Amino acid sequence: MPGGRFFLRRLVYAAISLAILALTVLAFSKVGGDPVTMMLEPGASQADIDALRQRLGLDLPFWAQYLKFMQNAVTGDLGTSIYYGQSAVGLYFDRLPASLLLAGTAFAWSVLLGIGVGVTAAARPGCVLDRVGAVLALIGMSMPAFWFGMLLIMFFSVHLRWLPSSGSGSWRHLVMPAISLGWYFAASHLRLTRSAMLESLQSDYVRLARLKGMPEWRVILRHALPGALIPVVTLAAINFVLMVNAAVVIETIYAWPGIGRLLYEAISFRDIPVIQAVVLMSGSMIVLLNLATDLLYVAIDPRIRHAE
Amino acid sequence: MRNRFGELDLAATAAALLLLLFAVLAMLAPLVAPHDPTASSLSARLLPPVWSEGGQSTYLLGTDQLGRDVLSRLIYGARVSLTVGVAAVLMAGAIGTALGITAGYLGGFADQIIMRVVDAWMAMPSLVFAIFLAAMVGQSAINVVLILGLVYWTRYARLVRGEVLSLRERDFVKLAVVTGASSLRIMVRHILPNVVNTTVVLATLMLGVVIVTEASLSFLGVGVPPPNPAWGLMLADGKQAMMVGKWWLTVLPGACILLTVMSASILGDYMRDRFDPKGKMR
Amino acid sequence: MTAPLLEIEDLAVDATGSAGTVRILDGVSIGLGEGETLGVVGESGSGKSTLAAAIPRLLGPGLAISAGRMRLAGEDVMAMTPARLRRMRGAEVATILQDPLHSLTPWLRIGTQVAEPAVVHDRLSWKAAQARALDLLRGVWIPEPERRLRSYPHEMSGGMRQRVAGAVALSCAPRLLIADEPTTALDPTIQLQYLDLLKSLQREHGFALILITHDLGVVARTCQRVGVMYGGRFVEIGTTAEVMERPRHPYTRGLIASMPRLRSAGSRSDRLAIIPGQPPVPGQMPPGCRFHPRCAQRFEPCDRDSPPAFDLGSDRRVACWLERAFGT
Amino acid sequence: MTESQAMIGLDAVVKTYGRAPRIVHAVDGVSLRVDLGETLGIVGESGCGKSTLARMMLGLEPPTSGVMRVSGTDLRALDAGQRRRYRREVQAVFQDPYSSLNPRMRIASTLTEPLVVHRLYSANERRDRARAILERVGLPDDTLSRYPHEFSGGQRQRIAIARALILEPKLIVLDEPISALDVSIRAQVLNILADLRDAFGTGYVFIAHDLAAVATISDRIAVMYLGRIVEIGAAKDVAHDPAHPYTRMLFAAADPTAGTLPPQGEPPSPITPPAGCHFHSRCPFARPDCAAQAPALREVHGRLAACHYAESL
Repeated sequence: MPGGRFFLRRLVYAAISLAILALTVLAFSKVGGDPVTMMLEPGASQADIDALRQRLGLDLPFWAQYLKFMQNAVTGDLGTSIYYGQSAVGLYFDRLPASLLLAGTAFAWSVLLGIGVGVTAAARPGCVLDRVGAVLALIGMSMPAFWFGMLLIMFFSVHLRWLPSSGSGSWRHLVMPAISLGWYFAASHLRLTRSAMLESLQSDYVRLARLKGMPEWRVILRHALPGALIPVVTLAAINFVLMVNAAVVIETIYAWPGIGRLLYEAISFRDIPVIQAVVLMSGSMIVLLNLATDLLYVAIDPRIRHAE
Repeated sequence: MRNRFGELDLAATAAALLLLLFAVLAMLAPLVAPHDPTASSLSARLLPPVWSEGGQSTYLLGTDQLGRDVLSRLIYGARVSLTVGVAAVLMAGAIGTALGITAGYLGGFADQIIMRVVDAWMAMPSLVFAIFLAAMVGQSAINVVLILGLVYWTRYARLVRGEVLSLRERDFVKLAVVTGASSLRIMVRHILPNVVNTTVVLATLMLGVVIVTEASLSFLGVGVPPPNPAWGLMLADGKQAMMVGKWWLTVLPGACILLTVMSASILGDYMRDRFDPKGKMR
Repeated sequence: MTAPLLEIEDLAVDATGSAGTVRILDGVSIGLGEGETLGVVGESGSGKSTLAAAIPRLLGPGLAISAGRMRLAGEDVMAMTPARLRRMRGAEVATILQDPLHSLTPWLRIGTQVAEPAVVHDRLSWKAAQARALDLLRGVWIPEPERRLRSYPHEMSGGMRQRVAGAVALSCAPRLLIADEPTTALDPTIQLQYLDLLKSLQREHGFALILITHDLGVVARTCQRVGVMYGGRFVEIGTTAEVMERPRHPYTRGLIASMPRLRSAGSRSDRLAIIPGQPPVPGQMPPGCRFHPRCAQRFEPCDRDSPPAFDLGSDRRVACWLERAFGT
Repeated sequence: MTESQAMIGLDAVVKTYGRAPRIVHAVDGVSLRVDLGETLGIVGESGCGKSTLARMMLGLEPPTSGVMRVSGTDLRALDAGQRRRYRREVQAVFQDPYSSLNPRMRIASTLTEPLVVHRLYSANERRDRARAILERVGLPDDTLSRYPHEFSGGQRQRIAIARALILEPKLIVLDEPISALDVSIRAQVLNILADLRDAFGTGYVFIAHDLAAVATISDRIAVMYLGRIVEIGAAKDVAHDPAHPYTRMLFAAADPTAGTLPPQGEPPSPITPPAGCHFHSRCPFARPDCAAQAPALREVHGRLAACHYAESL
């Protein structure tokens, strides 16, 4: 079966990507200098330094370290936080629920708005909604999320005193972070949906559907939309992972106790194992997600299997 | 600049002019900035812009918590943002285009190696990857350029490779092979000139992305080190003052970032419509 | 004489783009009776595909009908409401497009795509429409039609897909079928099969057919009448036999003479008769007769005035000043 | 004729794509020779392998098995000098005039590139040669300083022909050189090709699905079906008196005056070609043993045909 070969190749690619990911993270960590000096009090004896180096395996050649790193990574061990003294992966999972809540909320509104407006705008290019959407999308894509977040705080917390400026615990804490986080992604969903729909609407099969006298809603929803959704759904899935892992500035501004905040703390303390853990976890998620979407497409759109 | 219908494209023209203005201000910063951007004055701390109550005409856009002139810092900040942004985009573009052409035209083992690295590196969220690299190499403007170049070259590589794969199937490339042209000659004479448009458009689109990333890094304290007047740093410094209503320290640097990025983005879209009407690079 | 099914008078189509407004079709007039077949021949830029899109009034972006009258069975097509137009497109004037690989929706089953028009226009239930779809697939000689109902387009060959497009077109028993280069993308032997299918469907269903092509051979096999287009106008219209054997317009004559023939196989020294120059590009149309820069017989009025269509009787019209000069 | 005169010789050449179980037999055991200065036409439907054959002759793809010889030497055994000579002596013209010219190169660079690659002449002489060859294909001097987008499809194809000729090759492989052109332009290009052949003595391999065009320009015609040659011989013989049932079907389809029955069936998939004679599934004259045994090319009425019953049709 041709699908089997395709499946296998994607699987191998994903495995290679994960290995390169780990190699990259480990190799660049070496650029940062010797972590041991940071972990010990200043003025520690050479014997103490050597002992720690040996305990961490830093005396081994690079390739041996890499193998060990991979071995540990597979078992879910990405080292111990220098600052917290806890497992880095454990810390990641402690913070995950808060990030999922924030990302989930931001994702939901950005997808609904982005795809909804995108489809409507493409159906009638140049209409009011299309123009408004285009301007909002442009601003959304250009405005740094953290600045938008600060403007919201200035207005709703400092000026109107409606919403708490930071922290978590109630829906009122969630509103501003979810809006500022989702803003950029809503814009990106809108733009891609619109352009994918426009392309789909220019195809021969849509022309034929119109020549068959199909009502416009049917042309758009049944003939044009399914093809346009494929790239949009892929992008949305990747965006979700980004919202979970890369909301560093938003979570910092609002003191939201998620993964982004964890990363920010880790930079402040130069807590390298934690930084490594976040980089590796988010990278691996995207690799696995890409694998899943590749395989899913084969199921959705049989043309791909054909083309392989 | 004209659009598809031959009319003047107002948005693109305005964007180009604005970017040009920022670039000129940045270049002439020592001449046009009214104050030394790093000179603090304890007697003139947190002055509002001149049109607000309590503003002084010596500090047109007010001062920050150390009494430094905001206007001068914004002008010098443009210098940092644009220099870092353009340098990083050029670096990423050069690496990405060279590797993309190599991978796409030669194929085989070179392609496998390059593309697997691209896959893996693109999997890391760019801000997270940039933060990771920044935490490793320490703070300096040069390092920020290197970091952003390392983070973003993969996008060029993937796009260029895709382009090269289709160019390779074009008949003029096959005809060059039939004539006996070497691979190097084909890559330089036939492939490269045909991907330049693509990379220039991507570079313009990427300029905004890179500037935001630089600002984010500076905001988080791992980008351009203080006391350099980077826009992201100014935002971070202004956060405390914002909570007590000193809005200009937040609004003004952010507005500069927004305008720069938006201009780059409009210009990029315009060029994409001109050079890539089929929309391969959404 | 019965009332014509389709009457087009002085139809003009304009394209608006960067170079301003460009006339793509100019002064096109045709009449077509029930069950008749008209071949439309032309090169790229002749406006033949624009004509195919103008009749169901579904021109591409930037294109618009700017003048002329168009009547379908006596009803003014230009005055139709959007709802009436949709019904007209699906149920009365059907179209087959050139490219069978891209004209079917990839993610909808063949059965759905063939049944759709019956559900929308004839208000059939999906079940009844599927039954009709099965008949239609059988009618276009598709093997194993039951299985094909559940197939997706990519699972079929180009020839098969073009037959499916035929089934789609016939699903509401149209009175007029417009086939825009239906066989250009097909292999020669498959082309022949498809033309044969079209002819037999026409005998069975009685629709009128407008067959648009660049290939005189296709017209010769299929059509009673043929119209030759050049630069957005008809230069010659008449019965196929008349036009092919006694072409009167210099362009038609040149075209027929320049076709390579099997008869001349293997004779190294033979050369073909040629029409010099290039076909004109819309927007850069020469003044007067659009063919005059390439015409060996041009004379005084040709570069100044556009020739009208001289009626030579027996349904023959030729737009060339020679007809006036020599008398008819 | 002696072997050394053959410009290109193919011996049992096979080209397959893909892996088991989806192997496409694009070219399935083709043997033929192209002699110096002759024009060999190759016809067949899409997927019959004619373009694959062209790519192999041009050294763009190696055969999966079998031997291709250039002036008598195995292509794989060419030394550096012979390979350079091969790249000089065999040129190509492809179907799509919009894809054949580098859009970022002036016509002058496109035309002189082959001379530059082979380090022939001085820059001035190269330009003179480009000008001379342009005149041959009927284009004005100022063409040299222009870019491809300024030309129509027919003009571009003339430029492509000029480029192929500038090295004065012994053989030009033309893969569907006129099928993308407007009907009134095809005759122009065919005439130019015929004139240049007479002037330079160049040989052509002329591949097209337009049988009349192929018949007009070719000395010999090869008919391909599903990767195999089913008939090959003098153009007159093959066109006027086809020996193979497939050739008959093809030529009948090309002749608007022939009132024959339309052909049967579709070409089968090249992944699962029918056993025996590939054509038996569509052949009106097929008999049981046609499905059992593949007919070899053999002499029938002065040409080669691969049909068990060629004489009795």
